[in-house]
Amino acid sequence: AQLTVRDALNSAIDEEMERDERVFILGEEVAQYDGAYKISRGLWKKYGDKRVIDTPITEMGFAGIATGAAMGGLRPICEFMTWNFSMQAIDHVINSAAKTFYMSAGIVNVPIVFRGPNGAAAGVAAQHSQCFGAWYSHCPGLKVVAPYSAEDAKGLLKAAIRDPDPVVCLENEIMYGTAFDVADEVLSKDFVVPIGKAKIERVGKHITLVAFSRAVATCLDAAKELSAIGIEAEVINLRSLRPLDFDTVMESVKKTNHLVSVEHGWPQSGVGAEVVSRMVEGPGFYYLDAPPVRVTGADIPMPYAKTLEDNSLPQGKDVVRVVKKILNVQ
Amino acid sequence: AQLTVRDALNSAIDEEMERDERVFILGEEVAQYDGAYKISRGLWKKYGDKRVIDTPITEMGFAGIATGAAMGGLRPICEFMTWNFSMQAIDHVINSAAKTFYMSAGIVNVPIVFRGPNGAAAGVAAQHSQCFGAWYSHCPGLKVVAPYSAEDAKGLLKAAIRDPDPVVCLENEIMYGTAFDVADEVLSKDFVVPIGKAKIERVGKHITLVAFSRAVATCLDAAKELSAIGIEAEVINLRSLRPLDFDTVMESVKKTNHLVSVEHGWPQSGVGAEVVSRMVEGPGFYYLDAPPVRVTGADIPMPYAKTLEDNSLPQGKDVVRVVKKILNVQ
Amino acid sequence: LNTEASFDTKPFKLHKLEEGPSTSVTLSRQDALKYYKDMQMIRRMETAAGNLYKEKIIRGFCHLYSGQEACCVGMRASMRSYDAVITAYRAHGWTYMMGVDPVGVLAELTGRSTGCARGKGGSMHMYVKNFYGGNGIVGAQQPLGAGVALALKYQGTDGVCLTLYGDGAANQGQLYEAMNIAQLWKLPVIFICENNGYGMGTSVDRASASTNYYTRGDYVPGIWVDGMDVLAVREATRFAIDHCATGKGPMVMEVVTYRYSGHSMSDPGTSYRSRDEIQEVRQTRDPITGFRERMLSTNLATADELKDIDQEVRQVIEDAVKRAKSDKEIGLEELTADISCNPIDTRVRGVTAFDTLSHRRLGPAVNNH
Amino acid sequence: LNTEASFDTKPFKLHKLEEGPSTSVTLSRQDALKYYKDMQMIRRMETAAGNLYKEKIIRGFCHLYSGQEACCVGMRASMRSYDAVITAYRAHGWTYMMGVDPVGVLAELTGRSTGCARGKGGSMHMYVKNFYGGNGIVGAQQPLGAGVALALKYQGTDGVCLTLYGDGAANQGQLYEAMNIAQLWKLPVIFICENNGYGMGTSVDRASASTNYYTRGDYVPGIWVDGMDVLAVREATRFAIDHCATGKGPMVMEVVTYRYSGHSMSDPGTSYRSRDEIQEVRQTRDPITGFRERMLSTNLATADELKDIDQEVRQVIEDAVKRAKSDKEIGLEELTADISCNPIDTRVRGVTAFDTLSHRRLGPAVNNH
Ligand SMILES: Cc1ncc(C[n+]2csc(CCOP(=O)(O)OP(=O)(O)O)c2C)c(N)n1
Ligand SMILES: Cc1ncc(C[n+]2csc(CCOP(=O)(O)OP(=O)(O)O)c2C)c(N)n1
Ligand SMILES: [Mg+2]
Ligand SMILES: [Mg+2]
Repeated sequence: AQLTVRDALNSAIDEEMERDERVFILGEEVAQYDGAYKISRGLWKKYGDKRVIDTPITEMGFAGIATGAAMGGLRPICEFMTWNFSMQAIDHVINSAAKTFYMSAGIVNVPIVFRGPNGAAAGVAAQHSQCFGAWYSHCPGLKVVAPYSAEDAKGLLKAAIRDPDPVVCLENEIMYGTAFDVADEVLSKDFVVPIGKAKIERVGKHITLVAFSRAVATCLDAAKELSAIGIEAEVINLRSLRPLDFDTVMESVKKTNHLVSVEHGWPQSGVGAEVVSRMVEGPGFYYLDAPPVRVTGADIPMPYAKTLEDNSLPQGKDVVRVVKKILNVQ
Repeated sequence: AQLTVRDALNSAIDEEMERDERVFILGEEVAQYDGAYKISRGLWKKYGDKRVIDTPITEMGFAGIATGAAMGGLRPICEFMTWNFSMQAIDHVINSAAKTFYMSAGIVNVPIVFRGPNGAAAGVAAQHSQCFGAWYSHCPGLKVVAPYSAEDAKGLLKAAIRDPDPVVCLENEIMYGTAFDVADEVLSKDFVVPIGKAKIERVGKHITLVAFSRAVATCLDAAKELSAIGIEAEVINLRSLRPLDFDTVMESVKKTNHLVSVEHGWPQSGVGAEVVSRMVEGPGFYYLDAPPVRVTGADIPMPYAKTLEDNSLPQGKDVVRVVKKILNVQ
Repeated sequence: LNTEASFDTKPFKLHKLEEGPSTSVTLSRQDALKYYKDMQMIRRMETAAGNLYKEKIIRGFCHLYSGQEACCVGMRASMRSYDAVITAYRAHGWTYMMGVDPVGVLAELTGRSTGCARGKGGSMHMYVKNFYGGNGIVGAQQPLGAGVALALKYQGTDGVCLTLYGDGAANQGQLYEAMNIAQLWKLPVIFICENNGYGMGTSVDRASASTNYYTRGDYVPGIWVDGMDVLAVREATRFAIDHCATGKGPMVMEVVTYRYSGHSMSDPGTSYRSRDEIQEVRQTRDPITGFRERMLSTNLATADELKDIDQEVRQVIEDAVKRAKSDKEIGLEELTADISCNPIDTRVRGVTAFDTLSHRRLGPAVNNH
Repeated sequence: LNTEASFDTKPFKLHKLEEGPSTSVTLSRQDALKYYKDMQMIRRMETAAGNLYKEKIIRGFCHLYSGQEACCVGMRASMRSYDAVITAYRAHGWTYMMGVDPVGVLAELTGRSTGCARGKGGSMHMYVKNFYGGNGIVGAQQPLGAGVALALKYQGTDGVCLTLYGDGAANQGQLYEAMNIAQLWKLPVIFICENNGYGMGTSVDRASASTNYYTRGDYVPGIWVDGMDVLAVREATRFAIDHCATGKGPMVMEVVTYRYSGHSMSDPGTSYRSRDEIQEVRQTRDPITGFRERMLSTNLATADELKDIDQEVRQVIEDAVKRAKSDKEIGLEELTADISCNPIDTRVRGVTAFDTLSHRRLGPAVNNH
């Protein structure tokens, strides 16, 4: 069957709301407007005011309320219209949600999902294009997932909603409309993708490409192009940034002996920095036949103009260029 | 002469306020109370209400006001009582201060300094012990400095205040009372430490230790201990996290062929991840005779109990242990 | 033709104020012609922007100001040359009123080098002297504006900063933080709520426990203004500027208006309100039509004169559209221009470890001295 | 001895309320003895904490509640078993009132395994059934409390969440965001401002443009209460709980009180206020002394009985102090316990790349079912 990321997310929420009375969703425009990006389409009609709740444009207030509701025994899904606006509420994500279980010595767990589109959309400029992958995955106490495909989106969001800890779900606006072929089991109400496990999207033997979210597509584009010149890239979709499944990466590099990480966020202390560091910190260092390389968003705020925007984010060709260089291929 | 970090920061602010009428300081308890940690001691008496301003406990409000004042032509120093509370205001640091110059195509530069103690103090538990080095240095448009010594503190803060861009100054509460021997020039009103240049605190040839802020002390402790067994560690004080002076690190590793990064913040996508990644991404990979290793805070929220707290942060002995392991020394 | 005429505005509502602006106002022919032209210019510019968006030449967000023209035109009429403004992302009208010509606005929207931010900012991020943007973050401009006011006061001027936000943004906590500080420090800032009835798809009563936005400053005096009447807005603004400029501290001003278009171009704007509602406002409260009628009925202008203005405006916008379509985007060398005013390390990392770009300094950097 | 007596409280001030609680209250002997004992217990516990701090056995921050005892004791007296509480870092008194014994509090302060958070939270982070902390971030508890209230309502109970914050925290924007939402959604939350005159070294009038905290909810009804009178607090709380529990939405309660100690132990607390001021409050408004006198003058208890209670309290605290000093800290294996309720990957990175610790699950995880 074909499933768009949007429908995958929508059905994940719908199914989990059906399954567990404690689950509800709140955020700006999630109810009567069906969601700014239509992720919650139809849910207000189905579940009504009690469980699908429009909030004022006050992220700190409603994220705090959602977190309090989780402390009080509910299972909120807190939608940020985009993750950019989570900066207004980040203290609640970190200090109220992520740290409370530890501070309370295991008394108060906070089962909440914060979700929304992350990173650059198209033509929305610097304040609306930030990737929060590195920031959130930096923090213990949080789990961070970043779906790429419809399968990921459905399975990871469902796992996140069922999880008793705070989970950050970083989606991508540009992928919402993308349709994926999915196996029938993905459509089942029981389908869940385990948090903390990476997925090999493409098997290869010459080089390992590690990515999350839309950058997985960038890698698959590159892999296709590389394949045409005889280079078989293994593409790993991290799926979760915390816990980060490095075992899968390590196994792959043991085979390929080459590593490139790809992300759309900024380079410095980004997710790629973590991937590269884990690779080289221990025995992994010796598996590498060439330097591991990061492909990232350019180290600039996002410009609006189209050609500039295009050149701010890595594309398949950039990955191809890097791979050729590493493998010393013309 | 001897100078504490506290006095160094205090005189930096004092001298710059004297030098430039547009410089003023605002924050919680900075005026009549002389600062929660007494960094602004005496300034209110000297400069009065106009230039040393107590704010309500509303970080988003006063950080936004400070940023607006910088847009309007002033040179604010915005004190966060600790950086932990900057999460309430982080949207202004990033979206209002860091991105505006780029978004405006170079029209509105935002000359502001955000400063305060960062990272763990003693016995203040999870919500009050976070290191923001990785988060802030992730973001283009910001400059991020992290003084270790009194010399750093004075020179970097003065440079930050004179800089026409937004600068984040990450201090360390535990170091405030530490006195350092300083050269006479440090006491001069003209003394400035250039942002973006690392300092070699100790010359060595067997291994390079890279750190910032209080972790520099951790490295110097370790270096002393290592020296006793014949290992000469080169200790690099990064001083600035953005721009990060990797040239100095690279030069050192060319000589030592071994790299350890040390920080008190969390490991994942931390500052050490960046240091390690830059090391291995290019030709630097081949200069290394052993895996580069990160020493960091443990991957947990900070516990209160003393023995746990002690074991959450890296100490000299941890660095020694890692160095021995890397150098294959018993 | 008369050189002057008098009108009555709707009564102002007052909060914590003994006296408000006078409701009988005088309008000179010259001013009238200017206001009319400015409002028409904004209206046409927004229509053009909407069309460019539909042609996919403008991308991303594009928030039109149509229906709200009397707000910025009326306020600008009472501002002094050194007063400042900051607003939200619905910024095209204000950018024009603060001195950027329609090419500067429309070319910014199309991302071209002649845009007032060289195409780097887009719809939400435009700046010019005394105009601090354009801000994409709902509510962020509220303390920023108070900060600009602080600077004006600190520098010894009697300048005032007009700080605009929507009815949706009026619930943001930072507004209350900024108002508290502004009142304590007597900052010359007018907190102006442009109440257009909706924040995206949410009507005011669903977002705000009190929709009397002019009273929501509590201890800050407030005034309610008919935002569809350019003269009422002008008078109220003069009154508020006078209040702030004379050291009495901040003021809140609620300007009741309406947006004709959807929230942004992707919002048809008809799921949460009826077409009838929009029609009704257009027919009974439109700021331009109403003003036009007043001018004609009091002989401040002839219908022909106004037609000439319309024609002139149309021409200006048409030419601007052409430029906005045909001008070039800035070159890739500007990808790494003006990240920092004082860049220190001019090597900027591109999308791979092997791409080192160079930082350039191009813009005027108004605070670099 | 009387089994009951009647008193008059200071008049309540009301905001947007037709009627308030009655100012004439009845007090049973049994309740009186309980309130007295609880207030004394908190007072002594805080004194003990202060001493332990001076002995350097308590580290970091330590915010004492001495002077404010009538607040939590009075409120607790009107709470039902299923009502919830959340407060700021000045949490010792509340922790005790919600069911943690003095060992649990003091051993938490000394970081020992018998502490109510096993020594992992310290002064600011204590939790027990229906008590959601203890929060180190000024203002963060305001929306959290509204969220707990949402949960109570959602679950179909008529429970109420008491959400406490200081006069300094009363300026936090998130309070206004939370109040707006609470009013719109009719959440059963009492926003309680414990006005003790200062936020650290800043007196209320320097931090708040309006110090009428009970009116600062604007559209939210409010009530002003003498926070040094446990009976006034009890009555007002009963009134507020009734309001919230019957679906009328939130309420604001300002409880005027005083803190005797400095803000935290490192603050002598005498640079921003005079010793005279503190003395004066101790002598004329002390919540315990005042209550004691009332009990004696109305024959609700004899002086001997109260002395016995004092003695008993002293003993309990002395024993608790011993435990708090002699108990052990948890072992290092708990460094990585309870980071996550469902840890997934149980390998936790220690301070170096070579230290992999194991995650353990120990706590009850009240929301894991
Ligand atoms: C902090 C933040 N939250 C959410 C958004 C998304 N958003 C942009 S505009 C808007 C509606 C604002 O409504 P209002 O303040 O009434 O202004 P109007 O659009 O009516 O001019 C929303 C929710 C944002 N840009 N920033
Ligand atoms: C967001 C935040 N900013 C600043 C602080 C530092 N701080 C802790 S308590 C306090 C004073 C709070 O005063 P008030 O709300 O009146 O409560 P009180 O201490 O009087 O009980 C401050 C500034 C903090 N913990 N959190
Ligand atoms: Mg609106
Ligand atoms: Mg207080």
